Amino acid sequence: MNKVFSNADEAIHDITDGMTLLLGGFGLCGLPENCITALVKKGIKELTCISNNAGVDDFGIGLMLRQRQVKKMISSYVGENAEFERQLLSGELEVELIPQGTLATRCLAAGYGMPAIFTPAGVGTEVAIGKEIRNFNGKDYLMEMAFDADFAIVKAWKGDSMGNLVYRSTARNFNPVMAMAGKITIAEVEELVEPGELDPDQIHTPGIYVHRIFRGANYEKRIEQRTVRPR
Amino acid sequence: MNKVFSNADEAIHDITDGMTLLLGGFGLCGLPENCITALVKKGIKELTCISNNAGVDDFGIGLMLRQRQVKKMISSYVGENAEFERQLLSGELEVELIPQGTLATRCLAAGYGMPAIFTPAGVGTEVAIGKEIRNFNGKDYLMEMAFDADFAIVKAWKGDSMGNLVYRSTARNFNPVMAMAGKITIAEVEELVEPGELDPDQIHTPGIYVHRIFRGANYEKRIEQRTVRPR
Amino acid sequence: MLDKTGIAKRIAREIKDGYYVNLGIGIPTLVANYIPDNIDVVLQSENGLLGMGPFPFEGEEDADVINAGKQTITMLPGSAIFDSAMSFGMIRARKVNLTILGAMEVSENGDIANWKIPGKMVKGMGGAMDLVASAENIIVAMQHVNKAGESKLLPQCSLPLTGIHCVRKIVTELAVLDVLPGGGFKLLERAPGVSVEEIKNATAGKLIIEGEIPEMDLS
Amino acid sequence: MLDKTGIAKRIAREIKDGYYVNLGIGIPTLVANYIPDNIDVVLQSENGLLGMGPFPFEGEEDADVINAGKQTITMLPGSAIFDSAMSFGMIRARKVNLTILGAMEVSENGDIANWKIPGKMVKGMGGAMDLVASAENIIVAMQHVNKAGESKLLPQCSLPLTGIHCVRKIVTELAVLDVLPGGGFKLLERAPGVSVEEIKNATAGKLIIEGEIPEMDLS
Repeated sequence: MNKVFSNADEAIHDITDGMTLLLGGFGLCGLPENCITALVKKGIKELTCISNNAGVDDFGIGLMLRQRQVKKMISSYVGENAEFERQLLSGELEVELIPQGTLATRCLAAGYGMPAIFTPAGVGTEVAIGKEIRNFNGKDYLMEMAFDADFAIVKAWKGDSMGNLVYRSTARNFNPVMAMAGKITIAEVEELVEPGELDPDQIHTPGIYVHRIFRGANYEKRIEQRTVRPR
Repeated sequence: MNKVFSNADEAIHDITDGMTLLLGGFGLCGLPENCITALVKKGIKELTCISNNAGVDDFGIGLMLRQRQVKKMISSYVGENAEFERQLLSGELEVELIPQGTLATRCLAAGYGMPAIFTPAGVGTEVAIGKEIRNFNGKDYLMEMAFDADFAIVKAWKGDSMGNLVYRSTARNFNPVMAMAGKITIAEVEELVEPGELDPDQIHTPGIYVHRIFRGANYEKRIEQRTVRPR
Repeated sequence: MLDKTGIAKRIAREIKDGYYVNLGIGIPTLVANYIPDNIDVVLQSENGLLGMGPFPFEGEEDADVINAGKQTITMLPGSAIFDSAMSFGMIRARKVNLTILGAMEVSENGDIANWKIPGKMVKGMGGAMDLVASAENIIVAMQHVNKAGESKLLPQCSLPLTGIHCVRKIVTELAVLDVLPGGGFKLLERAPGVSVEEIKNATAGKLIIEGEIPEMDLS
Repeated sequence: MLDKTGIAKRIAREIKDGYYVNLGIGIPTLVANYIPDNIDVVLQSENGLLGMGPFPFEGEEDADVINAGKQTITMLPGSAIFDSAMSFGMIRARKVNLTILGAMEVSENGDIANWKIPGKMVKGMGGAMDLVASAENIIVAMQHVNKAGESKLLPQCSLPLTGIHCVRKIVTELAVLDVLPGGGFKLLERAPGVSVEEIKNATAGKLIIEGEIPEMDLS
């Protein structure tokens, strides 16, 4: 069992045109920066990217959008991104907006082997169009399907060579649920340690869900909305 | 906000005859020992107990069975328990056996606000009788409903006064999913600490799911199958 | 008439001891500043945090610690971090006691529109659809009329909906209103110096006025 | 003819480097002792552990560290603990590569019965129904015939089922057999000293024999 790769280029080597990728992170927080850089470098195209947000013009998935590598984005909020907006308005980019909780729970469903889940989010709105509605105990729910993605790409704080992952603060966000949902899951970590160095009680993503892991480099960890209070 | 109770008797004071309880633990591991003792002492009856196992004759839920406090057990495996067997065969006790994963996932469903989930467990068996079967991607699944329990009673290793819980080793088992699933959740802990003493990244059950917490006493932590190897 | 701060102050009075509260972006975020000191409230940020604290002091920002608006924040003692599935799990399971969010329109039967304007760039609903579909207690913080002077309290919403039959209370610069289960905006309080007549004129949906309408107490 | 240890040894040869394996109670538990040293295998215990190690030395038992059979065990470096929902989540999502369990009966179309005997006290299915319904690769370890001398490899099961169309391979004291997708037990190997005729006589379900059947290599 060797899950350890030496860098992002090697870890993503078999991702090809037209694939569907789950990408962890919320805003610019907890993004798999190294893998995104490698995907941009590799130049593959026609990707379907499932990620809560689409980055900004010059960071995160925005970098892939700029290279026109993305055919379709599935997100809950696409934020401030001029290139994104241009491609969307020109019809170059297809966008499917889905509620954030639905996005998370469709990942959970995939990771937990549940083909579909029920959520009230979107009942009575355009999100419900074409979907099965079902009433339980007097309340309507939409049936939403588990994601079916080729790769999940996530960022953790620490990981061991068996693929066990630990996240830090709100950089956890979508990473654990996406890590569970990929057919192949690639994790980049700030610190890669030996088995036994992580406390078994404190592992957020058990290694069984992680197929490849590498120590990332040069994390920028950009802040999208730096907000402070006076001292 | 005061969630801290001084002991089990106070924490369970309003559990009454006929209620449905979720009880954490797997075998005799991670059992809410103090609450079980208090329930036995209180002598309430006609309870429906949802718990993976039914304890042994003189420990765990077995103590409640001995007092004939349980009307119905919902479990995946009821193990070695002579009194249980006697009550079952005499018709005093109703038993619903459900697959262990279904038990866990019906708790998860309640804790995550999902009215129902789909699982392949039990398709083609007597467990499927009377249940909706649905095919997704060529595979049949049963629709199973979220539990609807009055109280969840769990045992954790450490907890803080805001109800945040940390479990130890395999004593985690059903405790976190049951903690999420109760209308009212009572947690007993070996160590009760102040807010800020637990690392926010390492909390297994966030306090929002826990309504009452107390420091338990005199944990026996009995071992059901002591198994060792020669040195 | 209230300014944004006044709206936030008035909403803060709806928060009770022990509440877990989710605050949306905009005026709702300001509410945190006016929660009385004598009650314990835990703020949920749907990106995966319970126990959100104030913004950090300059130089103490941590890129890994942000709120749902992507702002740098701090965590209070007793905080807990969790993933997005659990975050919306606890929202769907109604463990969050109160959700406060902004709106473009609210209808007299409690429908809300706050995510999309046809013809404009759509940024997405984020977590709003999940929150409004699940919360048992939703307060909308908004202006009573839009910039064109048109009422935002309508017989029915004209914009694409975020959720249906979900808004319970509305606080605007003019008034506090309940949305009645059977439909209709029930006027509860007037903002200081605002007349019932002004509120009537600014409300396009069915307005229910019973008895004397007191002025808000913001003391 | 194999003893229990022999069955466990033969099954151990089916385990490949990198596999995550769930071992049932009984003979399957013994398999752990014969996993080759040169491959990395992680054992899953469905009560919530990946990385199960051997039983503890006397005096080192920890009541909080048990396996799905409620036995005290140890954890190897790189272990991870999780709750029961995630445990069966990873099972349902087919992250566990191989499940080895015992059976009372297996039918020629891969149905399995191993949890209930009418008229006897029923203890429950535990995690067996979840495991057989979800695993992509199931090996049954069992005796070829029951104590009454009746075959346990049947045209169809007579006992209440645990799961349907799920068993892929069977290892008994007499033979190794595949369950074919279209139905039937395909004989792959004979136990040392066992003839094809003996296997035929012990198999009530459809037995498929093609060409020479080699003796097991247990070296």
